[in-house]
Amino acid sequence: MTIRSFLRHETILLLLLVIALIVLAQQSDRFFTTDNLLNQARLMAEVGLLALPMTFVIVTGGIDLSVGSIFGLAAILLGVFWHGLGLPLPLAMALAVLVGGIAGLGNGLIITRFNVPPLIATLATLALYRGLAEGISQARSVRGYPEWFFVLGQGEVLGLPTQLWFLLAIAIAAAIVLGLTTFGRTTYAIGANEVAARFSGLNVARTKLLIYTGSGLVAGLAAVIFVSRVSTTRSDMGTGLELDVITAVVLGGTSIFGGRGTIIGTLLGLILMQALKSGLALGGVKGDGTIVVIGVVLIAAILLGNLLSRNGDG
Amino acid sequence: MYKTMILALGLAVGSGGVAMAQSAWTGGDDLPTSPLACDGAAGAAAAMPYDGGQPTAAPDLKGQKITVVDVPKLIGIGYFNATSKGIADAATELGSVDAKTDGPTKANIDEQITFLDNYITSGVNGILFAANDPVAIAPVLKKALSKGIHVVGYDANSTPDAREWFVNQAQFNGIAKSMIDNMAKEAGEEAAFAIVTSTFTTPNQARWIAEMAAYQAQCHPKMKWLETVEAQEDNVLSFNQATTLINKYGDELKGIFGMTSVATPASAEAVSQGGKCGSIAVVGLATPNAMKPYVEKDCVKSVVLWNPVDLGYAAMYVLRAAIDGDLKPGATSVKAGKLGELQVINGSEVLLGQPYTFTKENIGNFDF
Amino acid sequence: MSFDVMQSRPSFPRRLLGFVEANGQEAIILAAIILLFVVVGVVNPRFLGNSNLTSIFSGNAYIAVAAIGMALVIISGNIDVSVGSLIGVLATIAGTLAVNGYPIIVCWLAPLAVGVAINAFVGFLVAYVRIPSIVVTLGMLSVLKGGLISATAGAWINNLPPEFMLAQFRPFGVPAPIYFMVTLTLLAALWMRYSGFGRTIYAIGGNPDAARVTGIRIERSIVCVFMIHGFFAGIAAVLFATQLQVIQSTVPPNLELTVITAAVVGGVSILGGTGTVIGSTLAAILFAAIGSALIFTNVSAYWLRAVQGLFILATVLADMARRRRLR
Amino acid sequence: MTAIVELRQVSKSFGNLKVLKDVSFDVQPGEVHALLGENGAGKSTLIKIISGVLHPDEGELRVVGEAVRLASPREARGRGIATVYQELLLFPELSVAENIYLGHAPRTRWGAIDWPKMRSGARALLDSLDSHDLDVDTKVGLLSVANRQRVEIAKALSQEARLLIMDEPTAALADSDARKLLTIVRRLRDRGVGIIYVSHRMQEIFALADRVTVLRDGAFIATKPIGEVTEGSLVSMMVGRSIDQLFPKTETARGATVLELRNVSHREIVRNVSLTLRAGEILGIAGLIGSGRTETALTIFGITPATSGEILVDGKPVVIDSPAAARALGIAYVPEDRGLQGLVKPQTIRENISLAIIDRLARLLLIDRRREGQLARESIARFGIRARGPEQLVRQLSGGNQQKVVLAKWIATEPRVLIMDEPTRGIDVGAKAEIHALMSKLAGQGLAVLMISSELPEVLGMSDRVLVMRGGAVVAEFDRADATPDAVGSAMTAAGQSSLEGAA
Repeated sequence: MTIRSFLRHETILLLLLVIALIVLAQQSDRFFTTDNLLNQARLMAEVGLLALPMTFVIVTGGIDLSVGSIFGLAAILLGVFWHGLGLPLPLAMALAVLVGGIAGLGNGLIITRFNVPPLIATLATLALYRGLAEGISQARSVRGYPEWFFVLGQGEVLGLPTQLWFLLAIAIAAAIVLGLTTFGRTTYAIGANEVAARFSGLNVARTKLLIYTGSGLVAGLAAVIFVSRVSTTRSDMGTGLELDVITAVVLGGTSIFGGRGTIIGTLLGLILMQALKSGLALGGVKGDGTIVVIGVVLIAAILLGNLLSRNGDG
Repeated sequence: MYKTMILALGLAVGSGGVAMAQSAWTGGDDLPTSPLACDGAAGAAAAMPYDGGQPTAAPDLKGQKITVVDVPKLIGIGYFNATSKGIADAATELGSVDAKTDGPTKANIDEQITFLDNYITSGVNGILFAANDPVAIAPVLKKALSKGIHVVGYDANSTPDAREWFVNQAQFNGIAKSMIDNMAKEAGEEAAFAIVTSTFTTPNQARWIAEMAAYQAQCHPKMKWLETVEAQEDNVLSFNQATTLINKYGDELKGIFGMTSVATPASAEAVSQGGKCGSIAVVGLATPNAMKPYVEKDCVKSVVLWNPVDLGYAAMYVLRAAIDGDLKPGATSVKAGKLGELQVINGSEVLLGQPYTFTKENIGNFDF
Repeated sequence: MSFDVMQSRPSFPRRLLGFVEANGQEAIILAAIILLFVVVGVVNPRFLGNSNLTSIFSGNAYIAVAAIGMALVIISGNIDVSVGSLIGVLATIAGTLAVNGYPIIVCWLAPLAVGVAINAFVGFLVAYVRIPSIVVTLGMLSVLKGGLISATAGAWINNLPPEFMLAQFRPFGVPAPIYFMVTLTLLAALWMRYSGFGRTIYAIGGNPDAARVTGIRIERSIVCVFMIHGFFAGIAAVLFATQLQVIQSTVPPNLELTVITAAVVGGVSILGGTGTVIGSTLAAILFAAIGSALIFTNVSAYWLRAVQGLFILATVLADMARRRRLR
Repeated sequence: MTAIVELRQVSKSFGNLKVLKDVSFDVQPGEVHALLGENGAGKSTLIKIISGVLHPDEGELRVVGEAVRLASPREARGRGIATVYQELLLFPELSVAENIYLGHAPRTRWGAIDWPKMRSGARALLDSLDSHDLDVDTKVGLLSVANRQRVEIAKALSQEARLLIMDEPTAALADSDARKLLTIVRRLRDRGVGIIYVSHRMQEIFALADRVTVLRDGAFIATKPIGEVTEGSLVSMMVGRSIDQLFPKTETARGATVLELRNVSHREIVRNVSLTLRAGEILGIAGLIGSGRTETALTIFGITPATSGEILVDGKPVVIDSPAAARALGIAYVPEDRGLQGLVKPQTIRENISLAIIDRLARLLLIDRRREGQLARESIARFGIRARGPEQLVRQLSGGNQQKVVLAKWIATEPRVLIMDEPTRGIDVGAKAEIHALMSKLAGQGLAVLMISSELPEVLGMSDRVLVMRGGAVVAEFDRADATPDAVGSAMTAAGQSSLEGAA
């Protein structure tokens, strides 16, 4: 009974996705090819990675607008650590991911220590972290990475794009953590009623801190993968990425008010978005048309979910 | 523990900042410059061997119907509208070409790569591009080459081996010379000037600024470089920034360079609304239509630009020639319809010509 | 131990807090603006020159006007992340009409009407269909942005008739946008305080359940709030479109974030129920002043965003401290 | 005389569930008409129909003799029907005067809100309620619960209400504030206002009401003048059976001291509180709102950690700086505000019951669903939670069953100290008795119970010992035998200074 209602949005989404895939496959015979599908997986890896911790963030009733900026900051610092400070590249990569984590921790501290609403806190750090990226890089690019580094973003492992393995591994881990562990249960409880969670002896502040830190860490990782994919660092990397990420998560059925949402939903939302982008392009629709379609699909999916769940409640 | 971590972030950020901020900043990039001689004598251009890439196993499509996609830096600005028009004109002229323009709504590499990738999958025969980042765009272009798709760049280059040809609208040092010379003529040899650019991360602008600095130091050493401000690709912000520069420097400021087709008209507007027409010269890159009002009332004397419609037109012709096998590595020139023979330089670049200076006399003849 | 501290004379931050509580965020921002003027004015007196003050006040006027509407939306407990795209669309409509020779008054009023109509739809989805406003406007952001580029194919609008250029009029030597900003801010402030509907907006944002049983028609009120917001976005679009001789058909980058930030820094709490439009206008002026001051003090423009971010953070922390005392 | 409001044969259904069946009801001017019934009996539905929130499916609603269909609360207000809701519905960010006049503020000639007139009007209204100390410019968010209630009433009066509906107005009030409120209600009645009064507190009903109407399971049971009923007869009308014992206190053997507080303070809110709590004992804390009772509980539970003093568990000093720390020491807290602090309403019974011991149910961080489900089923049986099953959402349960879920959640932690704050607030008579029985049983099993309540009868009926708090400090202690209503009541208010003899 509850399992069914729990999965209701995901079911709708799956249905929508199947319909979209069928329609898009009709539009172009090049859409439903292994080649294209793997390629799309490569393209959506960064947004996908960011969407996973964002699901946790939104389930707690929060939001993280700064992921795009953390992404940019980590990318820039990867270049700076390696090229500017002359550190070995593997160490620079680790440090870049770590910087992402620290930036996320900064968000978490502002939110938990000072009770600043996440929307505002991350709106501020959106500007702050991007500003740091621009200030540090002085807008210069770092290029000329060694060949092995590109395996991460451009290579393949066992026939699948390398980053897809990362995405899959973290997605599975995220699904298990959110769905089956005490941490996940705490996350839902915080989103549904933060006060009651605290009064039940759950460590609300620590949980949120971990989630925002995780969001930063994954943003750092995504940045490293992205740098590897495009072979260069620039301070404007990831601008506007947060909107794509949030769209995928919300499309996936996670309630913006918190307390509800699943990793599977997020993945479905992500795939639907990417399928639309690719399929419509192959079908001859231009980029601006695709943007409109995604906007409409977002509103329509939530609308549909609302209508059905209201009927269900009686 | 948190304090330590925050401290660590601070240190990381700080050391990074120090590491990157050794040189004074003007808005130029840090690549080597090659300023032209002050009298305009062409430097001895050493003939370079072909350094472009080649598509693998490209089908022979000579004279057949082809589909071509044009992916500019971004869509929705006048400049790329003009190049897109040139491409469409050439496509019509050539007949059997189905060309369309599609691209991101902001000058963003992530999105541009996605667009290219999708079009590669959709099976176009040729790609025209203007890169948001020369290195970042290279992998996806190489992928296109590997699938037998012909790739030609225009406006903003990629690394050479990622495309076959690049249609160069004007060499960086040529633009720089033209800009600085015009400013010296209008504002005087000892003029102090400032620059309004888009963002510091746009490669072409950074390159031009670097070349301008080098050329100015060499040929107009008494001119004074005040500062460079950033104004995105945003009309109103450009206007505000230019106005602030005028307010800050007062009579000291003799000239403003606009580095983009957005910044130049906005700077002209700022000068015009500030009542400084005649006392502050505006020189910049811009499209004629946006500049007509200012040129016509003598607020702006010279607008430097190649003809972007021609640029798109030439790019389309070069692509067709490459597909048809008429333009092969080692060629020294290529026929480009009404533009006649275009010269091949730097190994794999096709030169559009010298930058064009629009003035009151001729600006009425252009409509783009 | 802390007991003793509490009993003694209130510490300085505590008294400052009391000051903010009594005078609101507006006083703080006003103080910040004055401080900025004094400090930068000493460094470079030209900063206080007539022309620079004029451009500081007029340069961000359209943001201030848009922030008024945004303030109302946020006070009512909602948010609109699509306002930047909306302004882009409305500006293009105004320009297209003007170029095609429609009467100037139509060109000026049409964006207001369209803005109201579009946002009536947004408000309908938020209030009656119960989709959270951030979701609706996130969707609208895409729809408007994509639609604009599709419709215009990215062409700029040139050759605007001179009489269309509302923002360039300078009655008594003062640019028209300043009149608009000041008049609209004052009108909106008075209206928020003295009209029944104005108080209703606070009520809805502060306690929607209570508002419902008090007999307030929440759904209708929220639609109205969004329509008013659309109206202000229309005015902002006209000011934006008539400032220069060309109209870009792309959306100004990050405009929605700037507008939201102005409203929030101005003391409008994102939790709904508090804030005034005077604060948001002052914040818009402050941003213009900071941008100008950075150029005047030769601070690298690279750090501009970092400075802005820190500033937002500081004002928000002050707001949280203030609210904590209320709860 | 014409009734202000009259319902004739009104029925209302939600889906298949008929929540009101042929109910008739009327209120005369100058009358206090008490409405009684267990939760779910249909009182709220009836009130909502009269106040225009709901429409009857059948039957008619007459206002001053005229049959009407009220489309909205707004229209009801227009006809002089005002409601003071159980959860106070005010606007924390607006001033007292604005709250009172929201939606019908006095206007100037130009249609603008007339602030001076609004403020003086609000002043006059508050004065008429003997609330001279309330400043009309204060933001409501800064007021106490009792004061907010006065603002609510003033708001109703400002609309020249002819009928005032009061839904559990004293539920959140301490006795002295409740008494003040009763005075205000009587004054309104004397002015000719009709009042519908809903309360679970029998005392008040007998002190105030002129007539009583009892509903049960949506059906009309009876309407009687107050003189014709007794407490017992009302209760049996409400529950449909007689309740054997209202406070089923069983004598238990008291064990060793489990919890001891020595001069514990938290800022200025809790001052030097010392107490001891022994196994098997129920220690009641009486006190007015703001006397520091709940605050003491929150300090013991680690929400607001002690700033000075010592807490000992089993004689060993401990530091309790978070609810998790308290839980680890075997301290459980059933909070005052069930909806906000106790339950995660959108989640299932299973998820709520396991919330506090979720770590213990996990193996390698993964939650053991089987054990979790088993725990939920056992708890449902043990606490008599009436629900469809462990997967039912908590928000669909009645107040009493929700409280049992909270209790089950904490008993699952196998605590040694159970703090119950207002254990029966807003719960109907039948469920109340069940909660009390559970409490007795748990104490009988050796649990140390600390109970906080605003209802004096509950404190006196259930406690082995009673502490009285005032101004953040413990001012008196009574044994069960000595704890008379008079003695405890006067210690709660400052009247009985002499009863300090028992203070620790």
